[in-house]
Amino acid sequence: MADLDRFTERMLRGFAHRTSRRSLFSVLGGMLAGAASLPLLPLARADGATSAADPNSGERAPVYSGNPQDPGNQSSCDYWRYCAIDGSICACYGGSAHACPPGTEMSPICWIGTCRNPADGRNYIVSYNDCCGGILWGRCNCQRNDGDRPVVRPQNNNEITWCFGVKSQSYTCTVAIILGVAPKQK
Amino acid sequence: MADLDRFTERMLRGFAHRTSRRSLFSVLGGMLAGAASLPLLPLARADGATSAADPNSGERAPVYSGNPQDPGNQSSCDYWRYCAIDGSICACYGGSAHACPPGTEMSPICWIGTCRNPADGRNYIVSYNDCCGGILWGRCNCQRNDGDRPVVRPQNNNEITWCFGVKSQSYTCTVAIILGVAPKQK
Amino acid sequence: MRAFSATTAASAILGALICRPLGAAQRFADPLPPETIPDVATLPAKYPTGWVFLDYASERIEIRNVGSDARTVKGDVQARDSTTLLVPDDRPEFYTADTVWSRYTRGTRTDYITVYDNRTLDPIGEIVLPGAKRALITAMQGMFEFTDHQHMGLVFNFTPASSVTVVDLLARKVLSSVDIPGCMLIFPSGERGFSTLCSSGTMLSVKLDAHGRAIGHAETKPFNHLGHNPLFTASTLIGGVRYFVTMRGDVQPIDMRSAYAKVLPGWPLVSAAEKAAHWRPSGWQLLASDGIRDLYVLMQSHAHEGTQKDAANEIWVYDVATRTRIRRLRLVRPGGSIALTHAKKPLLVVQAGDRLDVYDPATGALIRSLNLPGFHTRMLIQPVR
Amino acid sequence: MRAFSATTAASAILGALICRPLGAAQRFADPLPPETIPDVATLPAKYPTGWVFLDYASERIEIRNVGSDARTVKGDVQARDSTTLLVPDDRPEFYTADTVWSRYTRGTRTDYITVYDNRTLDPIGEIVLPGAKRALITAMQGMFEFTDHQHMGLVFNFTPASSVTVVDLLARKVLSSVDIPGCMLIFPSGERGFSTLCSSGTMLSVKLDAHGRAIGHAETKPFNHLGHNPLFTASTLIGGVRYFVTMRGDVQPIDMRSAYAKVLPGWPLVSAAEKAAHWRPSGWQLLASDGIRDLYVLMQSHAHEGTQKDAANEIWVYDVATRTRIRRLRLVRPGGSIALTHAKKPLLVVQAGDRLDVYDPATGALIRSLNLPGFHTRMLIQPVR
Repeated sequence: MADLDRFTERMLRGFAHRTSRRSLFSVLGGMLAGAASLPLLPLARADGATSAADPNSGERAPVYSGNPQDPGNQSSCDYWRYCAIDGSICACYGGSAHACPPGTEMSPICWIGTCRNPADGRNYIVSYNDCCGGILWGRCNCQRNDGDRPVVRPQNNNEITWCFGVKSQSYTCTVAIILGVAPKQK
Repeated sequence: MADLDRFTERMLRGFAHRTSRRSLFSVLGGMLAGAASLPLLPLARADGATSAADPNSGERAPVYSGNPQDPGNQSSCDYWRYCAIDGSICACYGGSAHACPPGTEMSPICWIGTCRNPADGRNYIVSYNDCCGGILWGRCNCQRNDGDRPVVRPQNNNEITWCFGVKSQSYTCTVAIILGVAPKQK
Repeated sequence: MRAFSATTAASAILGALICRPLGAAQRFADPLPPETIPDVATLPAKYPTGWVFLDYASERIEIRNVGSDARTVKGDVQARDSTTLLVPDDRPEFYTADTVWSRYTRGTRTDYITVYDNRTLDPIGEIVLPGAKRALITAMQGMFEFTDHQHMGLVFNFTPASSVTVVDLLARKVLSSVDIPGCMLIFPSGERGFSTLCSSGTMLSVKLDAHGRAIGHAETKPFNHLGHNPLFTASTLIGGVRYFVTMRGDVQPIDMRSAYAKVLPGWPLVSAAEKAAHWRPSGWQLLASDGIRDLYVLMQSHAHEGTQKDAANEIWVYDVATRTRIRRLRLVRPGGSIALTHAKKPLLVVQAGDRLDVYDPATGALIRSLNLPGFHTRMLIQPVR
Repeated sequence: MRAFSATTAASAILGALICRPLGAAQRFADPLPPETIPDVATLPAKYPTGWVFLDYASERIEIRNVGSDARTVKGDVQARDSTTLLVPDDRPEFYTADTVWSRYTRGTRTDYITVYDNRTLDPIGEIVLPGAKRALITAMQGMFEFTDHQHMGLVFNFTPASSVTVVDLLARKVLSSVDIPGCMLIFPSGERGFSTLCSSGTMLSVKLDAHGRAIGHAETKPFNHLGHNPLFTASTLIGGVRYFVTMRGDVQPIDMRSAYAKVLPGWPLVSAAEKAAHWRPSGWQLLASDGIRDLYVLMQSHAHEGTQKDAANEIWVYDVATRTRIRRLRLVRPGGSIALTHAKKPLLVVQAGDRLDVYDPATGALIRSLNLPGFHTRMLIQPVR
């Protein structure tokens, strides 16, 4: 893990100043999955927005995948994929766990977490992509920092607005996309 | 009263399409004091912002004139001058009952109300001027509609953003300025 | 909240570890597949009649499904200041009129109409409005209207001199500007034109040609008693007749079918006894109708000077043909704005504080309740046709 | 609330009518005089040291008096996205770096610095930043800093390629842009230059000439263990030495006085026993100091992976000369960001949820509490010098 990180960091520094944004994205995309440090036990946390939530509310109208292998309410901070999310949940804006709301654009680059799927017991590498250019964020705000690191390691930081390579960098909300199953931990 | 209104309206229509904004302002300014319809008993009302207020709060840090003839907390919806206000109280933004906050601009034209001063028992004509170009409003929101009329009579309507003849028409907050003592009612 | 979530999460984990360390994986032989990047949700070109547009009066305009218990938000479009909405019946796009400044709350002002694609909510067109004169007023009816069979858009301007900017929504261009000194708001009239309420108590009607130029106008006698019993400017259309109500509780129908509006005889909403009990119309978007003959009015008891914009406890339903009240609906929460959906079995939608209550208009039964995150002043409700 | 206010108002009126129908007017022979239009409040050119700038992390920046029980808001300036603040010691103006789009949340992006007049809060100058590359990150230290005796401003850019835009704040113009590949944030070093934290665990220092061009650089050995015990990027300056703390509770001083930063020996904040009890630094702006020798650190017990940005229950105070803890302050509410005012008798200001608690740093006694209307994420606190 440590070696891999060191490698990643050298790569990042090497690439950053001689590649275009676009190619940098793909490079990052490739490395991030590997470079991610992997918290295994999601611990649900949320801010005021959650405590204000209302069982009869449209703000967090429940959104379900319908797939028993992907259980839980995708508009709740407790949904298994959100173990390292920081931001507004797109399912509250007309999107879903993995789709941006209409009228927004998904940034191709992202930060990475690893979350345990309670249904199949597997750990998945989750890509947190920001959706950009829609309305100002504020609804369904969740903050869970498992595996979050200071911005010096940007690929593991959730304070950065990850709106790159999109028309508008104004932040709207965040989705949690499955990249694949996490490599077994030593 | 009715005659005066009719006169005012004719004036308004006559002036509106052949005078510059500036001269229109002064004309309005002159007429509005007369044209105002005069509710005598302020009845305090306020929206959620008030119920959220906190005695130990900076949101509505009490602001007093220090003059016994002008009593009351100028950052509260109950302050006597606010009997026909609709908007944010400038005293919550660094202004006062009659002064805009720093960094905003006061619109020279306004809507009009009449409020009873509990200290001297007099009824005063109050000019509600909007302060414009500062931060987006939202704090210390008060709504009291005594004497408010639909926009067809703009000089008595508090839904209009009264930011005219100023650099920015973006609304920040509203002040309540004494124009003079109201003429005795028949 | 945190303690609670932490506990549940912890027990869930224990569950996973103890009850099915391998079992789970066996139950699902294959892992979940990788998902697509990017992936952006889309909407149908024609929205269901269970959906409504909610105008949060300058924060956002939200498309919400009130016709199902899913209660889901379908999408939002931005709103910066006094933003108003126009939704055509037969084109897969809609329009907002908005105002921005080049430095957030200051700098150069731009008034503009945005054309949104129903399917993607992407801005597919823009019409910049000249003169920085668009009216900045809490979003209300009459600020942005159709005429000419929804080919033209009319934007109300107030500086405080009043005028109307005429826009070709299909060609995406500004056609003209018409001065209406001393008059406020826009009410479409005739095939191509509009009427407006004037401060002398009259209604002025303006007829437009195909280029948006004024080619005729007519003014009614004064009928609007602005001082003591003025018309609320909210209104609803039934068979080409626009119904207004007054602060003291009278109905004022105005026939808008021909180029020049005709003021029809008014009639009272309230009996002498109800008047004595101070029953009055009150609220913001305080009128609705089925478009055929039923008129819905938000009504408040013990009304007095200053309560005219307060939320009201009841909705009274009238048959405008017989001018009689046919129903009285008691609301579970006082309502500020109301609308009827255009579904075959319409729903009555009521904004009540920061909740949106959905009733059966026939029985007055509460069907469901949604919340309105971020709501803080007033709301316009526009059901999908 | 309404019922309550109505009652009080009513009784007030009764009072007026019954107790002094004429008396009142007699008591005040003359009416209140007409007031001036327009009238706009102003502030002193030099703000008192009891005032602080509160950066609501992109909503507004508020000037607040925490030094008196009046607790008044003195003024606000706008903030649109990741807005950061620079306040010079000796000029009656201050600066914000912000980003806007030409159509509210979309359209053409503009990054810019606004120069505000202390007295009027009017924008008296603007410096547009080229390249649409300013970092959009929750407002934090290191995004907008001074160098060259506060004549130059440094703006951190992230696209995700990192660079620094150098600005002449007096001439109000952009001087240069310096690439810092793989490094993040800005920490001024030397007379004219800056240092930055790099993803290889080093600190890179860049020396600038009078035109803002890089004329030299040096990189430390790796000292920042990014995976398991990284430095928080929040820091505080004591006698030219910048103090950082790590997630696991070590102090890392770095000497910034010369052009090239020197990493000084670190030392632990916590004893073995405290480490075992999982006492760790935690929060957002989690460090403060008196600038002389006292270091204040927000500390949390039972910390674990994922709690590093949570509000903390205590503040531990260290003498950096002796490297010993000299005080332990228990907070009445968990704090996320802290600062010390620059008054002769400093105040300890703690953002705790949507409240701002003001303590005596010597005794830990709570002096007063203010609320933070509209607060919803994180805050930076910058006391007036």
